[in-house]
Amino acid sequence: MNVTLSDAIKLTMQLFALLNVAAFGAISLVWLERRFLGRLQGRPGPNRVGPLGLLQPIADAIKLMSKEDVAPGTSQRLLFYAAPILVFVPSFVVWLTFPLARDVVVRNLDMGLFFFVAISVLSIVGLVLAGWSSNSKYAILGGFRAAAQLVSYEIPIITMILVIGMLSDSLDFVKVVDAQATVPFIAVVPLAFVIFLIAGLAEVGRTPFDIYFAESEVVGGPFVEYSGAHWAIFFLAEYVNTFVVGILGALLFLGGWRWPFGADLPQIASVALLMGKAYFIVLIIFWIRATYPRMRIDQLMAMAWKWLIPLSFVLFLVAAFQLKFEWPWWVLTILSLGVLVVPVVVQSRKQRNPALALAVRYSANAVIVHAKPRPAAVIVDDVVATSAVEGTSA
Amino acid sequence: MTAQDPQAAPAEKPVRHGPPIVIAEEVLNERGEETAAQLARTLGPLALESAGREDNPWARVDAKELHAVAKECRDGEMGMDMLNLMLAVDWIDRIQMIYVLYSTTNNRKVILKADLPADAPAIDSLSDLWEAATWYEREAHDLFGVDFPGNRDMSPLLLYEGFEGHPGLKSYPLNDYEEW
Amino acid sequence: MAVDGNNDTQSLPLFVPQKWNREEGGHFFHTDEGGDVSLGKGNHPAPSRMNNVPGVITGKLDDLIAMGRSNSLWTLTFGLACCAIEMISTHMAHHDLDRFGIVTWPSPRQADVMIIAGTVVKKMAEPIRLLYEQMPDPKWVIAMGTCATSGGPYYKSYSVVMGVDHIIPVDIYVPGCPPRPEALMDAFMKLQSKIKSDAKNHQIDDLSTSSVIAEMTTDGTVPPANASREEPTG
Amino acid sequence: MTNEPQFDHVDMMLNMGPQHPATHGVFRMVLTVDGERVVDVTPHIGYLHRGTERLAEVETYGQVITLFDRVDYISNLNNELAFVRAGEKIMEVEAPERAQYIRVILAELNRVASHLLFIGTYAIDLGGMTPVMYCFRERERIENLFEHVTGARMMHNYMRIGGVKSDVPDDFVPWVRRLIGEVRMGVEESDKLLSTNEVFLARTQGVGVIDGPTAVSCGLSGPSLRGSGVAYDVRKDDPYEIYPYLNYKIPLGENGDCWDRYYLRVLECYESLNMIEQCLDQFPAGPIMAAGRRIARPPAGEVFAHSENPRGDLGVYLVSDGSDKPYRVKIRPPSFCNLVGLATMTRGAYIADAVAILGSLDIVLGEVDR
Repeated sequence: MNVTLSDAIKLTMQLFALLNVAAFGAISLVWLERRFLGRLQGRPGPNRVGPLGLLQPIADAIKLMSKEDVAPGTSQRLLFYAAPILVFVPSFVVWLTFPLARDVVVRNLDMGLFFFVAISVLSIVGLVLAGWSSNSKYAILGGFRAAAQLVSYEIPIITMILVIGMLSDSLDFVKVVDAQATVPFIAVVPLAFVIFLIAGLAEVGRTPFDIYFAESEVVGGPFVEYSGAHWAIFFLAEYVNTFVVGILGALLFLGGWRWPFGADLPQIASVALLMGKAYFIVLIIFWIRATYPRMRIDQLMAMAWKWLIPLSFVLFLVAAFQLKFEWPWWVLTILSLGVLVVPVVVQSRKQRNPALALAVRYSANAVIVHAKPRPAAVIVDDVVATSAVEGTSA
Repeated sequence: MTAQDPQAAPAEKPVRHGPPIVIAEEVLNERGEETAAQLARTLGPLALESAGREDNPWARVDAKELHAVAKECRDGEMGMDMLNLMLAVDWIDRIQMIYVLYSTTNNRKVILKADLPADAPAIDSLSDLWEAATWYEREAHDLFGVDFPGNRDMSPLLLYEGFEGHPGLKSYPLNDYEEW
Repeated sequence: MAVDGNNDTQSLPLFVPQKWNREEGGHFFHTDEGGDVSLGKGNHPAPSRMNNVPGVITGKLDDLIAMGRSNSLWTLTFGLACCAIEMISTHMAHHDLDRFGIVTWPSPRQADVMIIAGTVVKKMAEPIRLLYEQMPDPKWVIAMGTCATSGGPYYKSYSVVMGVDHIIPVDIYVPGCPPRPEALMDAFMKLQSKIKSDAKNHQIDDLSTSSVIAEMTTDGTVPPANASREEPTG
Repeated sequence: MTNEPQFDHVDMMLNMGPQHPATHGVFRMVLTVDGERVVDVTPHIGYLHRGTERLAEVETYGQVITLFDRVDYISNLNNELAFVRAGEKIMEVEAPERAQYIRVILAELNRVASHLLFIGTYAIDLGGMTPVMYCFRERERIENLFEHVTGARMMHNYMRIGGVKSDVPDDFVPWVRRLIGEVRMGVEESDKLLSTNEVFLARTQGVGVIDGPTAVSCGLSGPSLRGSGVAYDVRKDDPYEIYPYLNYKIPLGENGDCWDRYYLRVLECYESLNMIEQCLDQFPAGPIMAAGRRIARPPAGEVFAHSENPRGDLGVYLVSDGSDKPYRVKIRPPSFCNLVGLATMTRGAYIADAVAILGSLDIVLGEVDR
């Protein structure tokens, strides 16, 4: 097909704008995380660098760019420098098909969802390569953990995306958002949103699933040997991925720019609405990071293979039957409410207040020490009764 | 009052002016008497010398029988299941090993002492009786040069490989304060 | 003691206080070639080759980089002793260091500032040296507390290094045992102003580890990383 | 819970070196690792060995108190209490009533501050960022009181053989009562955030199990030993100062895993706060210093005195030769003895568990290496 010069220029401008949106989103996330976590932890967070600390990510970027770039002598230099690229590029290419408003999109593929899934798998290779090529024990451990975790959490995300595709009869983002005009998919099938969020957390490596970047165990995982600009690329890629999970959640589950106000919104308002929803999901991710400790690797694997994957298959089957035999859509809602609400009710019925129950159980077998009566306050005669006897340097 | 100058050879006691040394008299309270009686029954003739203070009786035992006595204290009537503390004291002419045993069941404390020659101090290891002894012995070996045949590994614990000398001994010089 | 900027002989050693030049005592590493490493309190980086070179306009970019560097100092998570507790409470909610963009980071590769918080024991000297060398340039060292500055309350001990500047060059000394969190924050403020002032006469840019250490040794040889350690019998 | 795997081949020697975020200070653990399983642990200590015991032999009794502040630098007042009691025992001096009450109140406050630091750093070891901030906020409040009473946040040098250095300021009692209310709320806050947290329970329950007899033989003491159900607490078994006149509970663990060791310390915070309230109710007036001689010159002899440090049974064996300097001071460091049990607990666990087990022992390197 003949690509005229103007098409090429238009495309490059669009790509450049896309790159800026993604990069600005990631930078704003860096600032938002430190401020929001500060807020949760009762401290102000960065507020000295520029107004409200807004220039803090820029100061970090300048410092990282001007840092000496050290590569360990025993590492395979070529692969060592290829790994950040392999992690960074997929997280940006994925933005090609994300529509920020009805027609604000670079290339609206009709297989948009499938394109996202195909590209986002590539970053696993980058992480493992980074771990292996920097030739340090911690990096290898981090790399293996990353491979195990990301591969096993890829399956639930893919099945959830297929369920959404089935619900909206197409894999095209715009059609998915149009299908949610009346009721967003989070109301239709809340279980899918919960599984998507958990798997998304694991995909991005956020607490409680950040075992490959675990500070206290594997000291930075695959990125332990990187410094300066290369490490900044990994750092940026991680935040871009978080933003991708936020945008995807907004598009697929919260009804993108369509849901509460219908299709007649001007472009700016619909982009703002979508960004609002995306930041809402990102705030949930940061909130989870502040409260939960880290899971152990075998618990993490068990959760993926024993809970998330079977549940997502069941949901997939029920969605398929609903599509084939035209059951009413609320069948899925009842299923997901059954799966989500029942265990919570049973759990709370069992332990009214878990902390109190623990305290009672433990103080039951505690050893009680009873006080002996105090002897009368006898003022011993040879003790000098002045209050402060100075000078005794003993 | 003459400060104990570490440089001066400690062989001859530095002449002391200052008030005469008072020796603390050791009196046992009634609970201490019971424990001392139990200890005497357990040790029998092996106790060369024994006294005590408040509720901690102590007994001096010959170095060779210490392992047997400790085993008897642990398994016997007193049930000393915890080696609370083990230390070495450098009395210039001899090195004294002191073991504080404690029984968590009947809440009694006993102190065993054994004297070792200053030049080649060695005593049987108690690591097979109490697990805690392994690290105490490695530390005593580092700082005082006491040898413990029977301890699994005597690699330096607190000091590093190339450290010459045993800093716990009184003969080891301390850095004087250099005015920078 | 501003270093005389415009002498161009690179071989002039840094300002090394008089006491370090004496032959006996105080030397820590003896290199195989016989030269010994007595790292002075060399906290003034080498004079730069770029001073007053006609035709070179230096200015805003250095200040921008210095502003970036000083406002995002990442410290290495590395506490030795009691001062580490005060350092942690400085990072925590009450005296929040995150306001200045100072975050603790586990890996030396991504850290800029190494805070020596506590007593430097001889067994710990070598790991400190290795950690210092693994940190990429530009890096700074804060000796927190009197133990790190000069051995502190353990000046008589047989196993304490009398001050971390026996091992690595130090930028900021923080007095106190342990220094209060406000003192540590003041140290960071001084470090930030030092970074900005260094950038003004851009001595910092051509600073590389080996050049600094080479100029500090009396005979200019760079000690190998595993220089044999011999005890100062003092 | 973890079935007994067969370790036929060993993959890697992972070195959690002196500089590692999870090792509290400069503790080095070499794990022989088969995949994620830990086959064996060889701890290396001595990176903070400052020779405190040898220095104590060349300093007078007054100066040794400052050395003891720096041995366990998280619970300073408990260390001073241990040495001062040994000094008083050998000199047969009895501190007056009011001084004993001040000592116990400050020591128990220091225990709460030390447990708060434990709760915070243990959450960081397992990945939780927020509990440490709440705990340090309470710790700052306690340190403000210490500064008001003793003049220093950490290194107080406040206790003397025979009493305390100076009397407490007048607003001490109301200030401590208000402080107890705030600190109790802070402890409840981090308790609610962490103790019933599903992921935290999954990471700590059933991990690093050690049964009573092996724990006693390894010399464990304090909350680490009481986690295995052995009721050994120096305040109860060998009561000192004014502990016999207080009634309190000693919580015991059920199956000696990381969760029990953690939760005992949370319960001990509540117990200590109750004790301080009782002390404030019985707070007597009177002198704060026994009429001792100017320079402590104890008679020649040996004495062993121990007290309940937040980490365990801190003992001091004092040998005096009649001069004004101790002839030999031996410290029984609870963290040093708790580390002996580390290897038996960590075999067969995961790497992440090794970090959790080390954290649950709550070691302080200043005390381990002295």
